[in-house]
This record gives sequence, C-alpha cells and structure tokens, in this order.
Amino acid sequence: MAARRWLARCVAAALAAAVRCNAGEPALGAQSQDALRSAGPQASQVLDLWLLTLGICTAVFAAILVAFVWALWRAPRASAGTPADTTGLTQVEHRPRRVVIVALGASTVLLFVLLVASVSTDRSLAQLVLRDAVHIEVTAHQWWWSARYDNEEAAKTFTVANELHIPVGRPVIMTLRSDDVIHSLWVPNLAGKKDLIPGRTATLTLRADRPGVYRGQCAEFCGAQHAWMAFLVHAEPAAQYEAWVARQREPAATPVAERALRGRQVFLQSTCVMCHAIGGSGAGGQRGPDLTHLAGRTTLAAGALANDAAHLAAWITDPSAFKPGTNMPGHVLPPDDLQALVAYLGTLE
Amino acid sequence: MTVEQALARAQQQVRQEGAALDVAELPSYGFSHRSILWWATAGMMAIEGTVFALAVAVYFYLRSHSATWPMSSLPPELRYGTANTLILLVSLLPNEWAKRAAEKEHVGHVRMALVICMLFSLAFLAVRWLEFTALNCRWDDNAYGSIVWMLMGLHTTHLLTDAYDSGVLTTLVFTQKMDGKRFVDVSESAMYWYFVVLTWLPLYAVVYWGPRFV
Amino acid sequence: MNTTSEVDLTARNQVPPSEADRQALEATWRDPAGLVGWFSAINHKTIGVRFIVTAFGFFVAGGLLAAVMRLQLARPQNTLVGPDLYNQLFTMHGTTMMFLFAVPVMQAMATYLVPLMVGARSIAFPRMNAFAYWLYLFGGLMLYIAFALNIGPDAGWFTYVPLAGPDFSPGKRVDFWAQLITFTEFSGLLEAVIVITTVFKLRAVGMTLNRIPLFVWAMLVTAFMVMFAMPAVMLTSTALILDRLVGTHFFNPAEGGDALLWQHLFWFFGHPEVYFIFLPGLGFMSAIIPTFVRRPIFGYSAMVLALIATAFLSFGLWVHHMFATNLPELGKGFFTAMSLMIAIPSAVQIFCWIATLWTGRIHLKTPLLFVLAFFFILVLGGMTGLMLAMVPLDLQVHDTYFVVAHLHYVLIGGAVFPLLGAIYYWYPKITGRLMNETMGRWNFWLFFIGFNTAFFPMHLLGMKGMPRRVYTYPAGMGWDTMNLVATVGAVTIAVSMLLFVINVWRSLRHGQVAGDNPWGAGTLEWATSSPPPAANFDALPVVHGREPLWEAAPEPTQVRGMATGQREVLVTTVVDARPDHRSVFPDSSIWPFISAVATTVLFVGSIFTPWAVVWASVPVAIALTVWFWPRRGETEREMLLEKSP
Amino acid sequence: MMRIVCLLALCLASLTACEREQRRYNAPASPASPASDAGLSRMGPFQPGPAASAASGASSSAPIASAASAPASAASTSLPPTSANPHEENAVAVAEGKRVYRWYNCNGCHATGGGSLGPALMDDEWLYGHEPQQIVATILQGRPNGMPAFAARIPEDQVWKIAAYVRSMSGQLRSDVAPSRSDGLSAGPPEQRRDKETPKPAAPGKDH
Repeated sequence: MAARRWLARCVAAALAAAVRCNAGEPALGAQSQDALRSAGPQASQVLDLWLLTLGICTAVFAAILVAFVWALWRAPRASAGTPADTTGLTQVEHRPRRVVIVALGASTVLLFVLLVASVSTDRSLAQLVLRDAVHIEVTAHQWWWSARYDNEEAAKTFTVANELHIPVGRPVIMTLRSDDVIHSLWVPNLAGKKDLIPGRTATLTLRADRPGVYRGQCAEFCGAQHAWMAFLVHAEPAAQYEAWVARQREPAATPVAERALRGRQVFLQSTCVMCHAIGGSGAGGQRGPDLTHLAGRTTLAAGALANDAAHLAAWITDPSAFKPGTNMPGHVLPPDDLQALVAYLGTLE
Repeated sequence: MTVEQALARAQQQVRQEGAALDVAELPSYGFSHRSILWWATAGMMAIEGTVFALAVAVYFYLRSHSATWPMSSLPPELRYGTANTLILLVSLLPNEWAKRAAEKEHVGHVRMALVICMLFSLAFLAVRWLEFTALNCRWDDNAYGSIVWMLMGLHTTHLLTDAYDSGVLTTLVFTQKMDGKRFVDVSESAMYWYFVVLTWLPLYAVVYWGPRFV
Repeated sequence: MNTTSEVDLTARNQVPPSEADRQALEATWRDPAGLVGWFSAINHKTIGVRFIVTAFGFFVAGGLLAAVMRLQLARPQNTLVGPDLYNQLFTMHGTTMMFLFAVPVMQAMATYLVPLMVGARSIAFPRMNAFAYWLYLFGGLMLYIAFALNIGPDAGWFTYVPLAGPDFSPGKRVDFWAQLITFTEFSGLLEAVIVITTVFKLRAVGMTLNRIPLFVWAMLVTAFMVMFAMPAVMLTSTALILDRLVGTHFFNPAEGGDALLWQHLFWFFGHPEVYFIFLPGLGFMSAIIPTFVRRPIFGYSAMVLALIATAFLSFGLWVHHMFATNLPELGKGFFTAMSLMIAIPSAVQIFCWIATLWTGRIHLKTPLLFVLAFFFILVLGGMTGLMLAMVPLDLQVHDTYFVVAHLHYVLIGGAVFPLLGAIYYWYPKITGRLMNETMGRWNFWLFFIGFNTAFFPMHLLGMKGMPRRVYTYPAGMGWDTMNLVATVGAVTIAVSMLLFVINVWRSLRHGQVAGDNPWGAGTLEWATSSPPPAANFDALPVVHGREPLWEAAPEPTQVRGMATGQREVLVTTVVDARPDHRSVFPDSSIWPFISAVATTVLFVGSIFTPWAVVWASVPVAIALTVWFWPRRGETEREMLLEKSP
Repeated sequence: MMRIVCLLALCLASLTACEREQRRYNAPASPASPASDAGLSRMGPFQPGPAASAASGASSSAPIASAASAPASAASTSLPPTSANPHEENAVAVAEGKRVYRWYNCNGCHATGGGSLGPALMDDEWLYGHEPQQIVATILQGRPNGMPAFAARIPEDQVWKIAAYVRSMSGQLRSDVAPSRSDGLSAGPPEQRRDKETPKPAAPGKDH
C-alpha cells in the first residue's frame, strides 16, 4: 500500500507536468469534466489505480524500448548478400532463452499485481458507505436527462431536468433507466460511467467530497445529439442543498407582473403544454424537461446553452439551429408573445 | 481398402531418382480426408455448426429473460416434428449406402441410392412445410416466436440447399461419365447429409421439447 | 484455357524443368485474355493482386472520411459537417476499416502469398476464391453507393440496438450496414476454408507442420478464428435485419427480447476480430525480421504456440467491451483476468523478436523500419489495453478518446505498420521491381511522426473527459489544443499515405529490377522468379528444412511427373506433407463472377423485401449449377490422367 | 476497367439523393425571426456556435421552407383531394409522426390503429376522408363526437407528419417509407408489412 501511494505520488507529479504543458485549461469557471481531478472517493480510488497502472506500464514499456534499442545499436550491420546464420535451427540458444524466460516471468508477476490491484479497487468501490443516502431516479431521454428526487412522502418527491444538486459528503444512490435508446451516465470527477439500457435498471453510487459544479455527459452514442447531452452536478454544502430541495418542492408561483402573466397565458394556450410541465400551472406534459424551476438552472437544452433571455428566445424559436435533430419543434411566435413567454419562464425561480 | 492403407500404398508409388522425386505413379484422387473436397465440407460443417450452436444459445438466453416459456402460446405440436425426425433418421440408410457404393465406385448402386435419397428429401421437405403450420406461433408475436422461427428457418435452409445439391448430383451421375472425382463428390455430399440430419436432433429437442421440459 | 489438339494433355514435367515444361505450364495455368477473360480470371495471384488493390482502395476511402472528421473536430463548435453527416462519417469509417480493409487485406495477402510460401501450384478452390473476391468487391461498392445516395449507415460500426433498431433508425441505412456484414462475412468465411485447405493439403513435399513459415501459421490460426467468430455476427446481423424488416422481437425488451443480446453476440465476434487483424500482422513481423536480421526467428515453437494461445484466449474476453452494462461481479473478475492473460502470448513473441534482433546482423531497409515501429506503437497500445482490461479504469475511460487512442495504437501499430512493411517487402516479388528506398523512408517517418501526433494526445483527451462519437464539443473544456494537434497529425498521415501511393505507382515502371530474391530471404516464395510464373514453380520444390533457401538441401530437390498440359496439383498429407495424390484443378470460368452478381442481387433485394430471398435464389441456384457442371470433354480430359488409389 | 464502371455508377448515384432518408433538422422557423437574431448577437463562451445555426440555416433552409410551406398552403386553402403530403416520401418524418402520435396520446382513443373510443385507423373506412389534407383538417379542426381540435396544440408541420403516419397504418405508404415494428408491445404486423386497404367512405349515418 505505502509503495503504491508513493509510486502514485511520483507519477502524479509527472502527470501534473504533462497536464500543465497542454494549453486550454477549462474556461468554464467552476465547471469541470475531468477524470484527473477527482472530487469524491469513487473517482479518486480509480485515479490511484490509474496512476499505479500507469507507473508499472511506463516502467515495462521503457524496459522493452531500452532492450530493443540496445539490440539495434549493438547488432552488427549486414547486407542482403550476407550469408544467413542458421545455427539457430540446429542447436538451442541457451543465453537468449534464459533471458526470455526471465522477462516472461517478470511480466507475468506484474500482470498479477495489476489483477490484484484492479480487483481490490473494484471491491472498495462497491463498499461505499450508503447511510442516509440521497435517492435519485435518473431517466435518460434523447437528448436530455430527467431526475426524480425520491422521498418516503410522495408529496416531497420532485422532478428536475439536466441539473442535479447533491449534498457534499452524503452518498448518492442513482437509479438509472432509459426512455428510448442506450445512454451512459458519466461524471468523471465523481465516478465511472454506467449504461442506461431500455428494459433494464442499473444503480450508480457516488459521493462528492469537494463542493463544485461537475459536468457530466452521455458517453454511449445515442443518435443525432449525442454530443449535446450534458448535465451538471452541483455539489454544495448541506444547508445550501436543503434550501435548494425546499425550493424545488414548491410549485411555481403565479407571476404578478402583467407581462409575465401574459407569458403564462401564451404558455398554457400554445403547444408547449403538450410536452412540458410547470408545477401548479396545470401544464403536465411529460415528454420534455420539467420547467417548474427553469430559471433556477444555469444551462438550457442539456448543457448546450447558457440560461438567459436571449438564448431562451432563440431556443424556443428554432431549437434545431442549436441542436439539429432535437425532438423539440420550433415555434415562430409573434415577437411580443415570445418576449412575454420568456419573461414568464424567467420568473420560474 | 481403408484410407490408411491407401495412404501407405501411395507412399510406395513415389520413387526418387537423384535430384528428382517422381510422383507420376500417384493416384489422381482419394476418398475421405485425403481429398481436399473433404476439407471444404468439414470447414462448412464447422461454420454452420457454430451458427446452430449460437442460435441455440440465443434460444436459452432469451428463455432465461422470460417468466413464461413459450411466452403467449402453446408449444409446437409434436406430431409433424417427430415424424420428420424419424424420416431424417431413416434417410441415413440410403445415404450410407450411397457413400459406400461411391467408395467402392459401383455406379449402379450409387444411382439407385441417390434416387432413394431424393425421394426422402421430397418427403421431409413436405413434412417440414407441415411443421411450420403447427408451430403455434408467429415470428412477430414475441421473442419466443422469433427465435423458434429462426432455428427452424436455419435448418430448413440447409434441407433445401442439401436437397437441391443432391438433386444436381443425381442428374450428374445419370447423365455424365463417372470418373473417380465424381465418386468422391458423392461420398462428400453423403457426409454433409449426415451433418444436416445430426444437427437436426438437438434442434428438434430444443424447439419441440425445450418449451415442454428443461 | 482452350484445349486444342496440339496441347499434350498427358505430358509430365522433368527435373531440371525443360523449356518445353515452362511453356506448357504457362499456357495451362495462364488466365484467359480479353474482356470475358478478365472476369474469368481465377489464378490466385491475379485475384490476390486485385484483392489487395481493392482493399487499399477502401483504406484510402476510409482514411479520407477520417480526415473530414478530424477537420470537423479541429476546433470546438466547428460547423464543417453537421451531426447527420458526422454520424454517417464515423460509422462508414469504422465499418470500412474493419470490414472492408483490415480483415480482407490480410486474407488478400494470404491469397497471393500462402500458395507461394508453401510451394503449391495454386490455392485450393481457385474458383471459390474468385467468387469470394467478387462478393467482397460488390459488398463494398454497395455500401459506398448507398453512402453517396445518403443511405450511409449512421448508427456506429458496432450498430447497437435499440438505436439501430426499427424504432430509432427509420429508413434503410442500417439495413445496408447489416447486408454489408453478410457480404464480407460470406467472403471472409470462404477465404478461411480456402486458406485452411491450402495449408493442410497443398504444402510442398517435406514441409512438415514444424517447417511452415510463421506467416502461414498466422494465417492458418486466423482462418480458424474466422470460422468460429464470424458466424456470431452473421447470426446477429440477420436477427437485426429481421427485426427491422419483418418485425421479429429479438431486441425488443417489451416482447421478451434484450438489447444486450446484440452486444454479447457482436463482441463475441468483435473481439476475436481484433485478433484476426492482429495475428497476420505478427505473421508479417516473423516473416520480415529474419530476412533483415540474417538469421532464423528465435523460438519458432514458442511463436507458434503463442499464436494459438492468443487465438484461444481471444474468445474469452468479449465482455470487456461491456463493463459499463452492470454485469455480475464474478463475470467482471473473470474477464479482467482473461484480458490481462492475453498479454502473455504477445509478450512471448515480442521477447523472441528482440532476442532475434539481439543475436542477428541487421540489414536496415524500409520493410524492417515499418516492422520495427511495432515495438513502439503496438507495445504502447498493449499497455493501454491492460488499463482497459481493469474494470474500474475501464469505467472511466470506456467510450472516451482514450479508447480511440488505444485501438488505433493497437490496430495501426499491430497491423497497418507491419502491412506496409509487408508491401515494401513482397512488392518486388509481385511486380519484379523494388520500391524506391528514399521515398520509403520519407513515407515511414512521416507516418510514424504523424501517427503519434494524431493519436497520442487522445489518451489525455479521454482522461480529461472527452467522449467518443461526438460531432462537436464546447470550447474551454481544455480539449481544444489537443484536438487541433491531433488534426495536424492526421494531415501528416495523409501526406505520408500519398507518398506511399506515389511510390507504388512510380516503382511499377521505374523501380529497380529485383531478381528472384532481392533481400536474400530464406522461404520458398523467393525460390521462383519475380513475378512468379502462372504455375508458381516450374518444378515443385521438395523441402528439407524451415528456411529452405538458407540451408544446404540434400536430394531429392524437386518433383517430377506432374502433368504440364492440365492444371494438376500435388496433394500431400496433413501433418508430415508426404505426397498423397495428384488432383486436376478447374479451368478459368466466368461463372464465379456471374454467381457473385446473382448473390448481390439477392442480398440487396432482401433489404427491401423479404421475398427477394425467394425469387432471387433462382438465378443464384442456376449460376452455381452451371459453375459446377462439367464442360464437354472435361471429364474425358481428366480421365487421361486418372489413376485409382 | 471494372473499377471505372463502378466509379461512373458512384458519380451518377451521388447526383441523386434519397428523399426517403433526408434528415430535415431545421424547424420551419423563419431565419429572420427577431428572437433568434437576439440570440445570435449575445452568445456566452460555451454555446454551440450561433454561426452553426446561421450557416446550416442558410445552407439548407430553402428546400425545407418549400417542403414545409407546401403542407401549410394545402391545409389553409382546401386543394383538390389529390394534394400530396411531402412527408409521405420521408421515412424519418413518418417515424416522427409515429412518435408524436404516441406522445400526444392519439393512441388514447385510437389505440395502435385498431381504435377504441375513437374509430380504427388501420381499416379501409374513412369517416372524414383519407386524403392527407382531409386527415390534417380532421386533426386541426376536430370532428363531432369527441375528436378535439389540435390547431393550437400541435405545430402544423407535426400534424402533417402525424397524417402521414396515420395513412401508413392502413398500408397507404410505400413499404420502404412506412415504419417497422416499434420497441413496445407487439401490435400485429408492422405498418410497412400491412396490405394496402382501398379506402371507402363510411356508411352514411355510421358513427363512432
């Protein structure tokens, strides 16, 4: 173990250097999607294992290259005319034979070390303590995510889309389902990925130990908009999280501003309600993201757009311009209707 | 004369004279694994055997995912399937006769045996048609229907191709001059017939008894 | 071949072969002239060359598709191609490289080389060989015509259901993919049977199993793998097309089907496939290294056993492509162990080659350069392979650019580099002229540098969270620079490939004349002239050792008494290659071509209606019957040479 | 030489493109909509390029516009009953029709074509006409005895897609365009395998 840690540390240093020297550090501020920056026990155990493996493999690779280059360097040069030395056909070459056998033994041992490391990591991943865990039912759709926060009291469950909030330090149990094709849920900073397969249910357990916004993305090719099927995990201190939960449980407040009221009307009388739900407004469509607390999110369209009035308007008018192939049809509304609708959606904190 | 004896004899027919190895006296054909045709047939049997094995594996994989089996219908009716199994097994007799006659290079017997084999193939193709009418499921009912039809379809394809192929061979032995090569053809096609019949037995067990027992 | 009276149908060759023998053999084995003759060609060298050229044609096509993808990914939120086209691009790229290049090109090389290396007059079943080639060509053309018609498959080369199923892939795109599989697998399986029979029954007298050149061993093992792996994908692609066309429910969970069934069957084929791309590469290594190190390979038997072990193990690790699908713990452990274990046979071969280099005298030419690159690229790819074999790591890097990097290191390092080496190595045998050495070195170094520039950064991209198969990505994720670098590398590769094509083209006319054995190699294909005569050898060789051209051969040295007026081959015994009997092979025929056309009609027709299987099987049956029906006088002609056992 | 022939074939092929396979990823939004302009002007650091929308929109909006406007005009001005529905040539559009048929709960009344509260759609009886734009009118304006009007609820382009799918239920569409089985409970043979019913108006007074 100690050796492993030590080795891990040296390789980490080397790797860190490598990471520095490549430009373009994430400009997403807090957001990060990076298996090399673990923010929880699952990811960090995998990272340790990776560094260990990297260390061993690098060593072996180097050894092979040295032997190879040395062989090239020391061997005398020849030409097509040089008579071939066929003694190898008639008599056993003891020295090279011994060397090969030793090298083979060494590789076998190292492979065994890797096997043990892999299996033990796998075990400890499975042994994450799940006391007072947060239960989230995640369902993947082409090309967005919906998540239901479970609770013993049905009244206290609520549904969000494309942005999860989790409390730092508390384990999370995600139940994974798919609504259409195979997707894969992956938040590299927190844990490895898990497929969401139609007709099957999977679970993913993780814990965030460092607060932050971690970006995740669908990792299994799922059609036209596979590239823009992202989501955010906000890991925040317990108090902040509880406040968020409380907010989510509230239905959407009926706006007071006259313009927003008009927007509400536009929403309820247009095609929006066929797919979208807004708690308390009577709109209960289940085919698109739940919009009850839309304004509380930082992104639109599964991480494709920043959540602000301009993008919202552009998105409603022509979603295919941003996500060609999306299932949301475009709606060309009269400008003031559109602005009113955007204003209303803006009130859904 | 067994293959081994024939091989041994071939060795004595090769003579060395100085730098040259004279093979002029070697035979121009050989039966069983001596002939390259045998290896082609064996290869095809290996490939198709793998297909059958995998299809059966799929059958049980799907079965393991389903609470009830058959999923929403009765198992296939036994009579036609069982009848066909018997017909196929009996057809091995004229088949074996054809094989031996071919290896003895006895034209008359080969012709007779092949004709009888043809009659058998007509018989089991007819009964196979009846089998399809008594499967009690459609391919688009559910996964059970799909895999049952696939297993039956796979084997029926083999029956058809094999029947056609022996038909061509039969016309050959009646219309063409019989050289050694042709006898080898007959013997190899007989070997393939064995394969088609023997692969049916597990399929019969799976398709007809799988939904009843196991 | 026209059998006019002046041909002596019973003439037999002498030792040493006389000029008359040479002319008679050439007349007997030559492919017919003229347009019809062109389509009737069945000589394994003619078919082999067409096969190789076609495969490289598809290689270039697939490479161009990749270039477009790299340009699209060169910068974030690029708009060169949209998702629809991009998804077709990467599906076509993967499908082309796996099914139309990597596997067929190895079989193509075998078609040309194996008969020469085992000292045979012809490949076994030459007509079936031609048929297999035409099927492969038509399948590939079908795919590209479909692509040009905007019916290019777009569900990935792995075509996972339900995305590829009837509900989520409307239209015919995926059906064309499924039928392409039928084409290539059909062709591949025929080639496997042909290679196995050739190696087992047509070896030169005295070439016992432990004297077979390692490349031939590699192709033999590969052929066996093909025989047992390809049926899986044929079965499952049939199930897919049935689901899409007649509404079966193999993959429909609501009716008892299962989406994972596809993945199991696909990878039960898909993983061995990686190895039947890789094993021939190892064969090339073992053929080229001894020649340029001027000594036989070290540890021949260990090498052979390693090949067999690899083939065997490769069937036990398909599930490591499915670690993210929630498998039982025990399964994961087993497949991790298997996946790590398969590194051992590869290690055996790598160590043996290094030992060979260590104890040899090196003649550094382009073929050797390409082969030596293996030690850097493939070994690195193997290391990342170990990481993918470990479940926890795989769950992080699976379906990311890390895997893209890994598989290109393995396949290009393990197969393409050795293959290019092999082209440089055997080109003089095929054409009679050497390829240009200087250009060859430029070709190599550009490829080597370009390759590593293109694919090394992808390891880091994967770890830094970039998933595969995305048509674009947001700016500021820390991926931009590495993607740009990768694109630059891709362009470099394109340039080096252009050099390669130019070199092949120019050397045809301006290359330095090679002579029979320009590299001073030790195996049989170098014993005959370059290019070889239609009958391969004027008199069949008798083999006394593993490197016949290097060892002093006792008598007898050649075979006498083979017919020169008819296509007679010498059949030998399986294990110790003792002469068994003489067999007359069929003449050239256009019917394999016609049968392939008929089969193509059947396959393409069945994309649109299941009834095509019924009505289109009539022409197929007719064509095949005419193919096998003896021509007038053919039987009589053969009976002139007949001798009962 | 063989290869040259095939190359020619390829070139010829590439001139025509298969309508059945067209993925029309641009909604019938007018490119000059103020909202999208607003969107174009103020883009944050990590949005997919508005350039994308502009470029793709510009490049491929022309045919789309025509395709979309055709049905539109067909619906508003009642053309002769022979007016065609361009979506009936496009497998992707029909598939979308099938999806939203489910999503918008048409199967609530019409089931998977067999009908329950509402009339069956897979038979040869048509109460209000089988022509595309008649079906569209039925969906948009509704019909007596329970068929609601969806004019304000379903975007017109999708209505035309639903109409195309509805006609596929009774085998009116080419089998290579009509949908195959869906990943759900089996509902008899898939649309593309159904025999073409010859539509006849329902018996007078007959009602559901």
